[in-house]
Amino acid sequence: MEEKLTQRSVWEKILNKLRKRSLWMLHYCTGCGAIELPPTMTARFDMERFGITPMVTPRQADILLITGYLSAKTLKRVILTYEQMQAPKWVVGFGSCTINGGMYWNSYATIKKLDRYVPVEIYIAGCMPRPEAIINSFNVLIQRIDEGKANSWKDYYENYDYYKKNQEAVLGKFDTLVDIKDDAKKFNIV
Amino acid sequence: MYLKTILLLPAITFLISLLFYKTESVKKYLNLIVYGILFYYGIILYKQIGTNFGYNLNFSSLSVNFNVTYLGYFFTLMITGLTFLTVLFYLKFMKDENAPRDFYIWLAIKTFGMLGVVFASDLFTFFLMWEVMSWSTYFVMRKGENTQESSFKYLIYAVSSGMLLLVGLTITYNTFGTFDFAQIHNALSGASVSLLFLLAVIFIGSFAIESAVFPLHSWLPDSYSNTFSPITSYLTGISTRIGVFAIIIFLFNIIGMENINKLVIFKGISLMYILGLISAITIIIPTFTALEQYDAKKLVTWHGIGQGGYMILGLASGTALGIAGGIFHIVNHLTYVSLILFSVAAVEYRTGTTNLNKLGGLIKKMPIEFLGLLIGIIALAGIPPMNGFVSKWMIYKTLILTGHPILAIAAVIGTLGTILSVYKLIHNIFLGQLPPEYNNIKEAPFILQIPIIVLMIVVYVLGVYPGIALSLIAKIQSALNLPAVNYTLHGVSKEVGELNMNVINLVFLGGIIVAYLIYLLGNKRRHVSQYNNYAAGHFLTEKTKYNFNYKFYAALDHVISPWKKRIIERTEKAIISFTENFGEYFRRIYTGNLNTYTMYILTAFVISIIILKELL
Amino acid sequence: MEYKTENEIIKEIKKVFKQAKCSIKKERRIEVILNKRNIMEFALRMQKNWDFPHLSAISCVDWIDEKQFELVYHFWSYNKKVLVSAKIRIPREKEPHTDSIASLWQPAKFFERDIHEMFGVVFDGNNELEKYILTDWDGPPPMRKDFITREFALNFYSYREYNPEWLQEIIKQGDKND
Amino acid sequence: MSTILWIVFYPIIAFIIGLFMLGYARKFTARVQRRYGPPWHQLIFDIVKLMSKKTNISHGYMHDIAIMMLLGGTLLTLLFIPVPGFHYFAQYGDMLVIMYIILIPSLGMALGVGETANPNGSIGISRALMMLAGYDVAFALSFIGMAMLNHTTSMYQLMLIQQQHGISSWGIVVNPFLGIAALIALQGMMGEKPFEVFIAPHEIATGPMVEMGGKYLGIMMIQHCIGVFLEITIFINLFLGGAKNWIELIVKLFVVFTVLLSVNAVFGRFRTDDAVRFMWKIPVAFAIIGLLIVIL
Repeated sequence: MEEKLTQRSVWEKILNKLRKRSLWMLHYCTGCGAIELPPTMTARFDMERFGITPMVTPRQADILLITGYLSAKTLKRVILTYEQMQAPKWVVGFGSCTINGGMYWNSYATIKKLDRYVPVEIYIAGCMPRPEAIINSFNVLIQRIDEGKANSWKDYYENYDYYKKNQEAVLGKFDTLVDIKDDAKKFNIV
Repeated sequence: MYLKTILLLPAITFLISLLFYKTESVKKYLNLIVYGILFYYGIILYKQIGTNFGYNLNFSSLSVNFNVTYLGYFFTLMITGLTFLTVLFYLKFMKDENAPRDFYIWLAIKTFGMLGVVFASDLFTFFLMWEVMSWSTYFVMRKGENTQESSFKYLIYAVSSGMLLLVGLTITYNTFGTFDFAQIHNALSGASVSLLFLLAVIFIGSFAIESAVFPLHSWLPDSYSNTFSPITSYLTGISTRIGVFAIIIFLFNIIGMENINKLVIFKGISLMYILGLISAITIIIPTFTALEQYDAKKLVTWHGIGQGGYMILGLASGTALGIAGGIFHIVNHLTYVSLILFSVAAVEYRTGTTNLNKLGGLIKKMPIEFLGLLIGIIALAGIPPMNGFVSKWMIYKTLILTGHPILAIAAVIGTLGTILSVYKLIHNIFLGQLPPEYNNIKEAPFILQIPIIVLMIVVYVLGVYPGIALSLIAKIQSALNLPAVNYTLHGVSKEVGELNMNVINLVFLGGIIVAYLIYLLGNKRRHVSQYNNYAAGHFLTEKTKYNFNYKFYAALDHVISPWKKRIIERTEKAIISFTENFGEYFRRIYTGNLNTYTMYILTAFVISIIILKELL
Repeated sequence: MEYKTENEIIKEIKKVFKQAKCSIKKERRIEVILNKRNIMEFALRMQKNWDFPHLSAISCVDWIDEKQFELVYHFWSYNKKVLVSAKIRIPREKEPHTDSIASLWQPAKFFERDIHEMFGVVFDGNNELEKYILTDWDGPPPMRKDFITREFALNFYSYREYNPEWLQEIIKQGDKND
Repeated sequence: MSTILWIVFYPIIAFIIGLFMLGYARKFTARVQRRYGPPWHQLIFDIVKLMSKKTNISHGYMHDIAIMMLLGGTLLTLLFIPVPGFHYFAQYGDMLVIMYIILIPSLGMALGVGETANPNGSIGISRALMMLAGYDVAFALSFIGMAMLNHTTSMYQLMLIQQQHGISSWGIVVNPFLGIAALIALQGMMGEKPFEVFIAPHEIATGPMVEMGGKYLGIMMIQHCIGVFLEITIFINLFLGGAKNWIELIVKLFVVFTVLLSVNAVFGRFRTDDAVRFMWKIPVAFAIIGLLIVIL
């Protein structure tokens, strides 16, 4: 997965320097990952030092944290929430369930590879990663944003058909009322 | 002489509506023209202020005479203007087939009555015109379904107010032997305080019924909101304000400023202070009952009562600024309440309902009505750029500076209640999710929008340039030999404590421009449909009802409900049941068989003989 | 004898359902094997006359080699503190039909809906049999024994190759510096 | 000429002070919870990130105008508040005007949030208005008391009167009851923790801000910074004798804000009707006692 290093204007560099210190997180608490988040937020590990705070609605969030396995039914909700978020937005896959299905690898209901359906920026390995791993991965994300390499969200706009095909293979036809192709043209992302 | 033509024109409309009783369409346009001319004359009456014209009735020594004062002109402007707008709105609002045939007749009589009251120069004509007005109001109110019971309730109140007025009239006549205001005024200065006090209680009592002051207000909401919407707007706008006109005439013309402070009951409490207290209660109670109404028209009519309280509170404060605020509030209230009710009527024209629980999301379909209602509610809540704020500011300032804390607090609580219920009104109609059945609603027809646009401009212009109205009010005050308020084009001058609405307006526009520049800093934005919304991952479709209209202020209801004792409704029910039992008991006398009747005649015969024996 | 209440219940059941085979599995547990036709009547009597107001669950067992489904109804009595498990056998075709006891017990609607979704058993008389867990699923009922989940998952979903070359470089870096 | 300079720079200064006050607020609450908390200038990052979002959504023109009304109303209120060195507009409108202009931003936001057609937002607005009905009574009472005490409703005069002879003439010293009532009402007006029910993240998904994203939320953040500065300066001008120079004003701002934050950091959240009952019971009682002292 080579990073297309877009030649970034100076203004973009400055923006990234400021943008990286404020990441608002919307966690889709499924599976057993959600319980790892309170310790990362409270006194012991204090995620807020890096400007990362939990937010409630997709409109305000930058990071969508999928903290466990996703069945077909919940995947549909995740896709709707992802499309309701404002770009630039990043998905962080939490634990082995999102990487390759985890311990539900042979179940008929759960999806195995998250990034077939939604572009994932960071995967955190571990069958529920500890708070240190979470904070380390966020620092990697911050560093990637700083270098301008965190462009997975552009991928969703660029080859939307690939994602749409995979989604409809598992979920059948559904409409999220968000016209990604038109968005890409209007906000000149592509 | 314009005064004659103004009084003549309603008679012409009366004839026209009789002639064209059947053909609704011709009648509509003719009436519109005549009321237009009436409005024109109402405006140019300014040149002939001070002319008077008498006409003595040949069957008795009494005479009916009118004269034009500044206050009369002020009210004529309001009456003719609002009637013209209502007739214009009514023209398109009522489909020909279900329009009541006799509406225009009663409207003509009511306008004639109101104009008569406003121009009356003596008590007799005042009473005559007052009766004409209250009777025709009953018939105007009768139009529309299920109005029978509520308008009958108004009739009882109006008749009792008329009777009270008659009692007052007779007392003044046989103590002073004259009806003319000026002569009564001079005679009153010599009169004893107890007589003054009696007259004051009677007259203000009867006018209080008409202007729906606190204990006597329960007739207003039902009777005004059950009729057709343009009539509701007409009645809420001007009909109750004639009561306030009468209070002004009585307080400042008949009693006069100097012997008002003679009316002191004991130590600190004067009649004016009690009037202030009553009007303070009139502000609080209706605004908080307006909170839970789920019908738009009822909500606004409850506010009609509340705002009436502000006017009387201004008058009762007694200072130049306060009285000017009270009078200014009359014209402000007229403009923004009829603006709100016209917008609600336009919504009802398209959706067929004013039930706040069923409407929603109409902003996308009817933006002009939304703008009208928005400017109306900003003025009703008394928020700066609009005119409602100026009169409220004047009333608050006098109340604080003359040391009436309780009245000021009541007024503030009233404003809070207004802001809450006013937002519920605009939210439940225009904001929130649009129900699927209103998907293909269009804008209201242009004729319905003319009154809304005109009133919007008036509300905004009066807000930024209150000087226009204040100049007329200053003339009114000096005509009633009260200290006139010193005003500037944009508010109140420096001595009294500066208020400059233009500065507030300009700075606000400047702030919006700065905000727009910051808004442009961000990237482009896209408008999304109401179904593309955060619903915790749920796919919203037309079938999902995703709205919050019902019981909008439930929590405040929990706090307030223990205090709502429904005192007035219970007293009314007690009176009704008492009269029914009394009537029932009395009915038993007519038993229906013959011999009881003969027995009655005999006893009557015997009693009369005994009495006659005594006398002879 | 120690199982006094259990034997009374069995005597009562035997009085009405002669050919039902009742046995006491252990203290406060009775097993009743019935014919599929009289489950409706049995349930009615349990609720109305024999004071078993609580239907704790309906479960379904897939006897694949006997080509039968077994429906187990668990009734519980608060006063007698005894659990009666009534078992009936229905043939294991594509859409086996049996009558529903939803009219007697509200929760039965929910249990039957679950069994319909997972095993494909249709309960006549219960009109709310739509899917609620596997809403987007149009495959065969997944709990049946002949549905092999692993094989289905392998070819329906695509997996990540277990040992891609970019992973090997990272592992090599890791070996170098320790 | 100096007024124009003031008109341009005063909002910017207010924004910067408000920015650091909110940064201080997040650090203070973090320290109370024994963690480090974000840096002081965290809001700069947040606002820059929000304003530079690539895509923004809005639900209609009223949603856009509401954001402008929100910020415009706050700037209007800001310019009417006398501050050391600048009181040009203060003479055109007194405290009554300020009490009403403060409603324009919340009305503007209420209309915009109403248009987003999200019940979370509508519930948030109805709760915010009920809270307004709750705390505004005590606030108006305390203001009326001060106005009657000094026979003027203009905030600038009130400020001058309180600065005549040092601490002893401060509003809160002269009539402590009114001061305490206003302080509790200020807690409600600022939406601090015990009275934060209208932006409750767990129950109604941050209430009014549920559909605000990207630059809309950015402008709301800017408005919040100015709003924090504005509301506390009103309290300072009314009860703590305003300020002769900017350092004194900043010190007073942070002291009052610490008092509010210390309550905010340790309290749960009242239900709406309990909050309104509390607001109509205790601060109103204080205010009425203060008023009685003023009248008699």
